[in-house]
Amino acid sequence: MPIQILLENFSGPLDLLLHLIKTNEMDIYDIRIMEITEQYLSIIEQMKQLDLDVAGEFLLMAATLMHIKSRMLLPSSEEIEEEEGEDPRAELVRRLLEYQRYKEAARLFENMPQLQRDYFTGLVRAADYLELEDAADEEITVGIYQLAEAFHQVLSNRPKEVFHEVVRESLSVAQYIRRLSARLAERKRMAFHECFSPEASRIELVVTFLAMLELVKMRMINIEQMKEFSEIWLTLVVAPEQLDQLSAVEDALGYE
Amino acid sequence: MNNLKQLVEAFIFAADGPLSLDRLCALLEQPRGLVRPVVEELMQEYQLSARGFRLFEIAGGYQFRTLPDFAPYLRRMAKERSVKFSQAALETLAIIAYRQPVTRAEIEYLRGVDSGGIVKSLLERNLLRILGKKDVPGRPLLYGTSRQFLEFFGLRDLNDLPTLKEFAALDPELAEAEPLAPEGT
Amino acid sequence: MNNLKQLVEAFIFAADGPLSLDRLCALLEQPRGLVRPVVEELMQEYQLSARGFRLFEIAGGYQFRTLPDFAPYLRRMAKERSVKFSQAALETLAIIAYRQPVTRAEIEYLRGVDSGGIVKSLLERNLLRILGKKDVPGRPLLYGTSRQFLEFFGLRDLNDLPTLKEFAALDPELAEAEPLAPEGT
Repeated sequence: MPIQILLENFSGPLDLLLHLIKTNEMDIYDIRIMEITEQYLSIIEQMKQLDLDVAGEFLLMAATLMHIKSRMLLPSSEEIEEEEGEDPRAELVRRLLEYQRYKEAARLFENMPQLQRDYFTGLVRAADYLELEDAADEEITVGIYQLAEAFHQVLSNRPKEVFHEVVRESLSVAQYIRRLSARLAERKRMAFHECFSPEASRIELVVTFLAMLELVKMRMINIEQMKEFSEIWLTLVVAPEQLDQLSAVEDALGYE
Repeated sequence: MNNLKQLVEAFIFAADGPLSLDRLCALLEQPRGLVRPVVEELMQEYQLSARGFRLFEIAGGYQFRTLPDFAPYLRRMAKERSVKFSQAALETLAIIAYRQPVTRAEIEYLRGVDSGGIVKSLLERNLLRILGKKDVPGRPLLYGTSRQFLEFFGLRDLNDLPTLKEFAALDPELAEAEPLAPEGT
Repeated sequence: MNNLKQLVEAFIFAADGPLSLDRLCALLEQPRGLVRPVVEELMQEYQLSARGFRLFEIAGGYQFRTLPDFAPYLRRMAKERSVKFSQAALETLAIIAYRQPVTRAEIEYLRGVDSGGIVKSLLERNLLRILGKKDVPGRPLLYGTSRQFLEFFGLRDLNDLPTLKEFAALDPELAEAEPLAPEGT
């Protein structure tokens, strides 16, 4: 019997399972796991045949069901019973019951009277006529989320020239070239990601990267990668003593 | 003392949200013992008289609101359509309301699906707040409901939430994690 | 007909400004001849009873307002409404919270506008404190957040401030946002 079901009508795999249990008139504490698994899989299969996206969560549940099924098929020798103790379905049942509870709560919430839908209240009425100085300035109720969000906004609206300015002021590329080449002289070979300290600010990251490029340009280091997306390695290609020449070229870099 | 009742009524009326008894006392410079009976008398008066709005006790304070019975008419006037919650949003809100403080991972375990986007939009609507971080590796954020959540649903406090049907938990561990009386406000 | 009076009262109460008779009639789908006497009856009722607010005819419409006698008290409440923030104040506070210790110049650099007035008002609200002076020419003051700031936001300490990464993780679109943790403590 073909079951006409659209996954998007379900808020998740637990919702779908509950639906199947209900339509099959099963006892939630004693799910007929073979039947349910079969139906669940056929729904997923149908979706795939219709070329519809099946969210990963639904596939994960399919795997869980098959796993439970396989455990149910094991001969139930008493030893195993004692060892494993729990019915293989127990965790799923628990999750279903718990989920069912919140699904029910969601329905209650939907029906609870809501502000601006069932209750109305005149908003900020005093400001209308008490001639408040700041009535025009729209104010917001804040929590930590709003605070963090505001900081995020500031950062994304940050003036573009920030890099140049700070680079010139406090972090010289020349300085980073020296630092990077000194570390390379010590280690001969370094992974790309090791060059960037995890605490570095975005500006430091940019300057470190610029320093790296300068070293490549001066043919002091070599950059190699074995295959796409694998680690990039930096190798010093000159004798460490030659690094002393660096200070001579520094002025020519134009970073100051 | 009739004047005090009028003033209490004016304050509650003009406030931009539920006005708590403490705040009311501070504004009036009067003790609770004097103010509380006045508020209660007012509530009773509104309850008994057939007015278009009533005095409700909400989110730890007092506020005038229209009766839900009139909502179908009043909705005609509302400029913005109230946003309807999706099933997923209501489920998430319910889990957070009953289980707070709760982490995103816990919500997702209970729902069986990724819930990050929904949590974010509930945070943006001010219905949630961050209660701190959980003392487990990674220190994930703990979510709970906000005062606006109470205002939105017209609840006095979290104890006003409808009681959920109990179920026989199979796992004693889970049963222990059940203190459904949510903490704080 | 009592129901109509309640409904008229509810409409006027819930409107966000004076409600004209025409609009009221349209909303109620009732003729002026029926609605006008009801409004007048309501006005009379409020006039006669000693309430904290009354129904006034204003700017071609009807509106509930508190009695002018109460204005001095109500202004007191309006002044205290300052648990809320303007966007500018919030931005400034956020910069200080995440970047402390920070100078005024650094705040202004990030915001791109003068922030002296806002810093001053945040100081007055006890949300900030001065941490010392920066060792640079001019020795500008260094600002940080205060204990009251933590209390206000319900944080145990500054480590409780969520990192931006945690919010970015809620929203796949933001996942690439800068993972900026609060610097120092």
